[in-house]
Amino acid sequence: MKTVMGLINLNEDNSLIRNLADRRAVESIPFAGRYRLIDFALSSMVNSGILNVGIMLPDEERSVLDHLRSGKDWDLARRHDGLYYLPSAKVEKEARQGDLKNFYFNLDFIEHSAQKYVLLTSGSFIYNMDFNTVLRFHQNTGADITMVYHTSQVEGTGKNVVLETAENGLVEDISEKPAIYDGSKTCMAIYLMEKNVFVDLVRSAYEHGGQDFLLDGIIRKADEYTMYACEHDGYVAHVDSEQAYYKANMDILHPDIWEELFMGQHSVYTKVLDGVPVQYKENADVKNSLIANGCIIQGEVENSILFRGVKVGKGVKIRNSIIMQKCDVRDGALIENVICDKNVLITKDKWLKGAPNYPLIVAKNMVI
Amino acid sequence: MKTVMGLINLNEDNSLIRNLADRRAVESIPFAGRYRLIDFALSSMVNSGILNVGIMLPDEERSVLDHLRSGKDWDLARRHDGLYYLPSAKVEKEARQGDLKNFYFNLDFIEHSAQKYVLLTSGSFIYNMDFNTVLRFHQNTGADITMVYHTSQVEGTGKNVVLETAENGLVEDISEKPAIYDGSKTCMAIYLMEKNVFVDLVRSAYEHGGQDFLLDGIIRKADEYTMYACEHDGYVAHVDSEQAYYKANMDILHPDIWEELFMGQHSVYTKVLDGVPVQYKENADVKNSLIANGCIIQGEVENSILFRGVKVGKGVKIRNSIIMQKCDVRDGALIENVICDKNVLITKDKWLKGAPNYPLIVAKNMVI
Amino acid sequence: MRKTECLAMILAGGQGSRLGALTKKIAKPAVPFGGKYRIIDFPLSNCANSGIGKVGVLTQYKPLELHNYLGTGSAWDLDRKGGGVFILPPYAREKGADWYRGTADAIYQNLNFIDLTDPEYVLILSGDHIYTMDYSWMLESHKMNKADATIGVFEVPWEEAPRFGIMNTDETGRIEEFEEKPPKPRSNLASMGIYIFTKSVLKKYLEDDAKNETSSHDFGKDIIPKMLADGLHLHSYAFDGYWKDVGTIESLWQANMDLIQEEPPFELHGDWRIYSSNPSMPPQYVGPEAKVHKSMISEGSMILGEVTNSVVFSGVRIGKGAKVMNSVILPDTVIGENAVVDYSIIAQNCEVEAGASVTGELGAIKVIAEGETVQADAKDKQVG
Amino acid sequence: MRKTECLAMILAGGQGSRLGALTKKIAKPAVPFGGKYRIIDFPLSNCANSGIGKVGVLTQYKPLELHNYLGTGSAWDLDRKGGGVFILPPYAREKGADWYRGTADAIYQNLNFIDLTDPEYVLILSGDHIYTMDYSWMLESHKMNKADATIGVFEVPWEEAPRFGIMNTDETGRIEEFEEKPPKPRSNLASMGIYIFTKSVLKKYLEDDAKNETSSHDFGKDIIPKMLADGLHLHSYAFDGYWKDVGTIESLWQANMDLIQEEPPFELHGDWRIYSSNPSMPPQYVGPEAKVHKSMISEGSMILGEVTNSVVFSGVRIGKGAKVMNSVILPDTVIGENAVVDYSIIAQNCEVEAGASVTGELGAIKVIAEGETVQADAKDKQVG
Repeated sequence: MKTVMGLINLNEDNSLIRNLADRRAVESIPFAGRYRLIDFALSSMVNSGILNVGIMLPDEERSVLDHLRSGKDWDLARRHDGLYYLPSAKVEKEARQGDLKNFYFNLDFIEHSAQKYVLLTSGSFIYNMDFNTVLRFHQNTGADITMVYHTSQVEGTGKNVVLETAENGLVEDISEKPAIYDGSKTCMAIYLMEKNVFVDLVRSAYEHGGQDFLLDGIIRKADEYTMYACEHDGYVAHVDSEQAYYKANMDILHPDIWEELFMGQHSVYTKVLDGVPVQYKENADVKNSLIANGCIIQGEVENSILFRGVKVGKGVKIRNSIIMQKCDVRDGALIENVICDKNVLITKDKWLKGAPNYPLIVAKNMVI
Repeated sequence: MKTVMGLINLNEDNSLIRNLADRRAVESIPFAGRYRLIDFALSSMVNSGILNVGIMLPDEERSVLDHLRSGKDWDLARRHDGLYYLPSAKVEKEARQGDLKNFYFNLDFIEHSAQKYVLLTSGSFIYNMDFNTVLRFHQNTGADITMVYHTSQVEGTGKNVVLETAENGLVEDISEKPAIYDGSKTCMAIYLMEKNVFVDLVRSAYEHGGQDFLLDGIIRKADEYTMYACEHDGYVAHVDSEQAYYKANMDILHPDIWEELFMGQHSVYTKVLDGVPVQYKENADVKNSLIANGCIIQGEVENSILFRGVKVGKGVKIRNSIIMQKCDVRDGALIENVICDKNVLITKDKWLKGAPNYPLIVAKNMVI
Repeated sequence: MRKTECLAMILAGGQGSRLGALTKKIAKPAVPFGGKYRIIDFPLSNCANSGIGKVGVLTQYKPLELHNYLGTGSAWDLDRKGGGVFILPPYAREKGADWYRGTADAIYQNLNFIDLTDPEYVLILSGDHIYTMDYSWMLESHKMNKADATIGVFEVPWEEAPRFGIMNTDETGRIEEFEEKPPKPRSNLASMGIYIFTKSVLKKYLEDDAKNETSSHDFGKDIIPKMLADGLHLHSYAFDGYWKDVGTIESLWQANMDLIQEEPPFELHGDWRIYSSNPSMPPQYVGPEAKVHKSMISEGSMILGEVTNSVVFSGVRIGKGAKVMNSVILPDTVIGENAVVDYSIIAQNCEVEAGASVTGELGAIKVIAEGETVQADAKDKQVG
Repeated sequence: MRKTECLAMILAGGQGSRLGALTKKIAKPAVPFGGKYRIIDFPLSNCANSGIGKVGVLTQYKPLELHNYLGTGSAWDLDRKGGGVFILPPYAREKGADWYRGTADAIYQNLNFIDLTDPEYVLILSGDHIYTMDYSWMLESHKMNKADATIGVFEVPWEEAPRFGIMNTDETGRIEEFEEKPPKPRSNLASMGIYIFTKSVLKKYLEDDAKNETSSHDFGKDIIPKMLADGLHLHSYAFDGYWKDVGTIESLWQANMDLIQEEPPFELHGDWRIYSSNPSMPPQYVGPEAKVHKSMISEGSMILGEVTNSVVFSGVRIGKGAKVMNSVILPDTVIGENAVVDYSIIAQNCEVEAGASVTGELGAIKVIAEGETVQADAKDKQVG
């Protein structure tokens, strides 16, 4: 994979996940007890042997810079290649919306890289895959552009890009649909192509007034390029709404998904915090939950996810909830169907309850 | 110095240096054959033992991110502390000008750092100093705020902050002057104070409508705080105009300044490029010049500075000029009183000539 | 780069034979402790947090395994220009290789490493103690006292004093006398085996000691008494936090148990971070029928059974119906369904099969060596 | 992290006694070359550029000095998780320390390092050759041919062939016979001392060889002939760039001179970067009266005199009126005013005093050892 450069596009639409993406990029939303969404795409790249990764920064870049920093925790603090930050085009005084302009104004970096291929991914999908498979598929089919899809097993709504392909993977149709059905081939926003194809595509789409890479680059140009799609048959989740976020977290409580995502040959890397192992006290009672290091537990926790450094007081009951980093739930509190953002303090004996299909979201740093 | 955090403020006014600061921050202008301006403040911090450095990014952040990257070449790619990028406040939808808002919206980071003191510097001064001296001075005087100044030896124009101090360093007056005289105590934009003093100063200045750290934070509040100033008596240059830039580069051709800045106990670090030693061919003729690794020289070079990877063809004459990275000066060209930005190609037999006090500036990537 | 002011040398030399089966495949400093750490994480983290960036680790055994664990030192933020972690085994020299014959000889054999670094002070540490300490304060005290050597001391109960090296000091803390295991101690200040020496003094005494055929080449037995006899200025530096020697199975087990008290005597959650090489594992999963009390459990573990009064490392699987009590389970070990583990230390990559049981007792902790399998019907396969 | 597919082992063992005064204080692989490099920069950079992230460096001498130079390996971008540069001196083991008795024995003694890494292939390199080569192509060829071992070969002039180990191959490149220094060579393909072995095969042959009392434990003399005799598949991999053994003073001097030809046979400016530990020095200053021709000069030097046909390392001072010709000046050396240096190699931190002269001649290059001072009136102080 030293012939492939990675590009992670941090440009996820935050309109359906606004409460969690306030002053942070969607891709830096905390997930599964210790990760941020971007960790999955980035770790898959690193594990696949990609040595040069460009991060297409969103306008809200602070949370991304703060999470990735030097790239050292992903082994990407390198002298040559390694992690590059590619700023968004805002200072270029460009009024157009969409992600295409960010690619266009960073073509320099892409053209000057030493690698032959570009692998472009989104930062808001959860998966753990080996991109070497995609490269081999790409080389075998001789495609101009290779996409990766997964087969949806549930019906759902939200913006989805759905493919129709021939048996050999040749893409016959690609379109954005408002809903997906069981069996839909849903695009994972992973594109592999030669660098010159990528550069031509971006340049031509942008210079003809395009705004969006997918719509104006891929879909509009589906006839000009030979596109193939290969399937990824592992676990996939796309975190583009609060419901999707809650569901994907709860998915991790299935031991087989936990095993597949995290305990296989390839780890998922994230910022290292050197937390202490979880301390279970006398009255701790934890069932079907994911508990991250640094937690101290004196109460009950069920069907929930506790991020690093959460404190659970005596007599506390936490159910069906996601409690992010450094929250402090004091004695006697009851929490059900709640998402607590970072650093929330729930004072003594407070009750908070959302609905199973509509979790209550408590904003960062709140005191309840 | 592990009790001190560094902050480098990249907010230099670029109005007098626009030709060199087009699409790059003033602080990332190349200097002295292989450096960028910011390297001097940053290296002094690293050499003084400061382990935690925040870079206050300018709007034009691309050139800064690209130069510093992970911070590894400055030994700042660390797991804890190390280099932090603090984005400018542009996304905060803040209409006010000035640098104060950038401090204000990054107070979080500063408050949460483990260090007791804040050392704030600019990124556009050239010097090589040990900040331990400043810390000891600060602790001995019991000042709230300590500044560093140098005594000007030449008269000059441009915006300068001039101090008047008592014999023991107590600041009696501080003001912005349009000109300086021989003997003026000129402020080097280096401020040391306790973190809580810094936070209070920024918060109070910003929340009362201030825009500029120096004007609204330091000068307006000179009566509220005890300020002391200590002198730095080594070489100092402030690169705030094209003339100052040209002069400071030419200063490095004095072997004593070259020795003092670069060959003392403390090195100046920069991005490592692994260039080959300079190759002098048969007809090379180099006099009183600074030549960086990666150059290949077949012609004449006099009173000039050649950055890394410059090629000088046969019969070329380069005089009183600054030729930046990867320029290619083809056979027979004549260049005098010129500043060539990066990657310029001077084709065969071309002549370019500026005036000694008004160097001709050739923009990046031009073909002449 | 700044010159190294103080170089740390960690004596991690012993074969650790008192740790028995735990040191079969790894050197003593690499023995796991406290749910996610290795013993050497403590002195290394103390160094990093104290601003000491260059550390030599002197080990006789399994240096490569230790090197592999330490890597570039980045986990401890010690991968610095001009700094770093250096593994120093006794290696072959022009005149052949010598084993380290004592603590002083180990340092003596590495004098050229010290000379290459050229520090003003040398901090000498032991590799088998659990504690957190800011060495920079001790160094400050060494400099303020203008001492030739400063020795870390620790108040022990009077009745235990005869088991330690005891310092008799004057009221300023200057050491007047050193008694190794005195039957009738005159003080209860025990040496912690932590020394700061002014480098030039250390070098001279090591060189003299090396020439002395009758010396046992030990800091406590030879170097310190000689310095005192010569009238050098040796100062004590008192430490009063948690400090534990984990050189035996029982003390290692006890130190683990100390961490899971309702109020642990030793706080890992503070600002003084203990760094460790990170296994990149997800948060632990605790199953629907699990019961976990009074325990410490690390990342990547899956707990489906009961865990009480135990320390469980990363990547451990505890099956349904299994009971783990009063035990320490090292990384990546599997405890099968309905298995029982009590008063035991189970090393890495073991498997206690479904229904098997491993039970020791207080004062006779059972140890299962790395990679072993304990079958349900064959308790006799266990090694003590 | 991905498993290491191919582990590199660099044999940097020899005392380098043929390099005389240059290896008095440093191991041979650390000898400076080409204005800013050390000899070991070449195989290390080749490894980094070929995507090989884990490298063992086997050295008998001055391992700490080499360790200090290599640091964490970050200069070569080898400070990776699960990778890195490991210095492997012969260290003391349970049964005492052994010197490396030959190239094969050196690898044999480090089999546990190889086992810890568990690669599929092992690349064995020599530490005293200057060349650039993409080992990943050689590895590709090894895998395609399903070879047990692949040996890098190099076409030498027929008349020189009798000085080399010569491979006789069939038309596919498969090695049929290996002749060490054949008086009447049947081929001019010489072994470069670069081997890729499939790990399992290598391990078996090293273990067998170690038991063989009569073996000289050398790859060329023992392992390769034995493999051929057993009918294993050994393949050649032809290399046709610049390749130079710099094991002697004359060849080291010549390789330096090769770099300053009008058209150097060996291009350092290409995409294949040679990394080196960086001294953080400013661009060189060339004074008003300096004359520099046909030379290579590195950062941090100050040239006030004349330099012709020479290679000058970083931090060197050449005084007014001094003349340096046909020479190699290693880092931080001072050549005083009006001094003359011709056909010489002056090592690090030397001083040639004002007016002194050091002159050798073609075939008898003068060498001044590290740290020496050459006085104006005492030419006899020079060491040959």
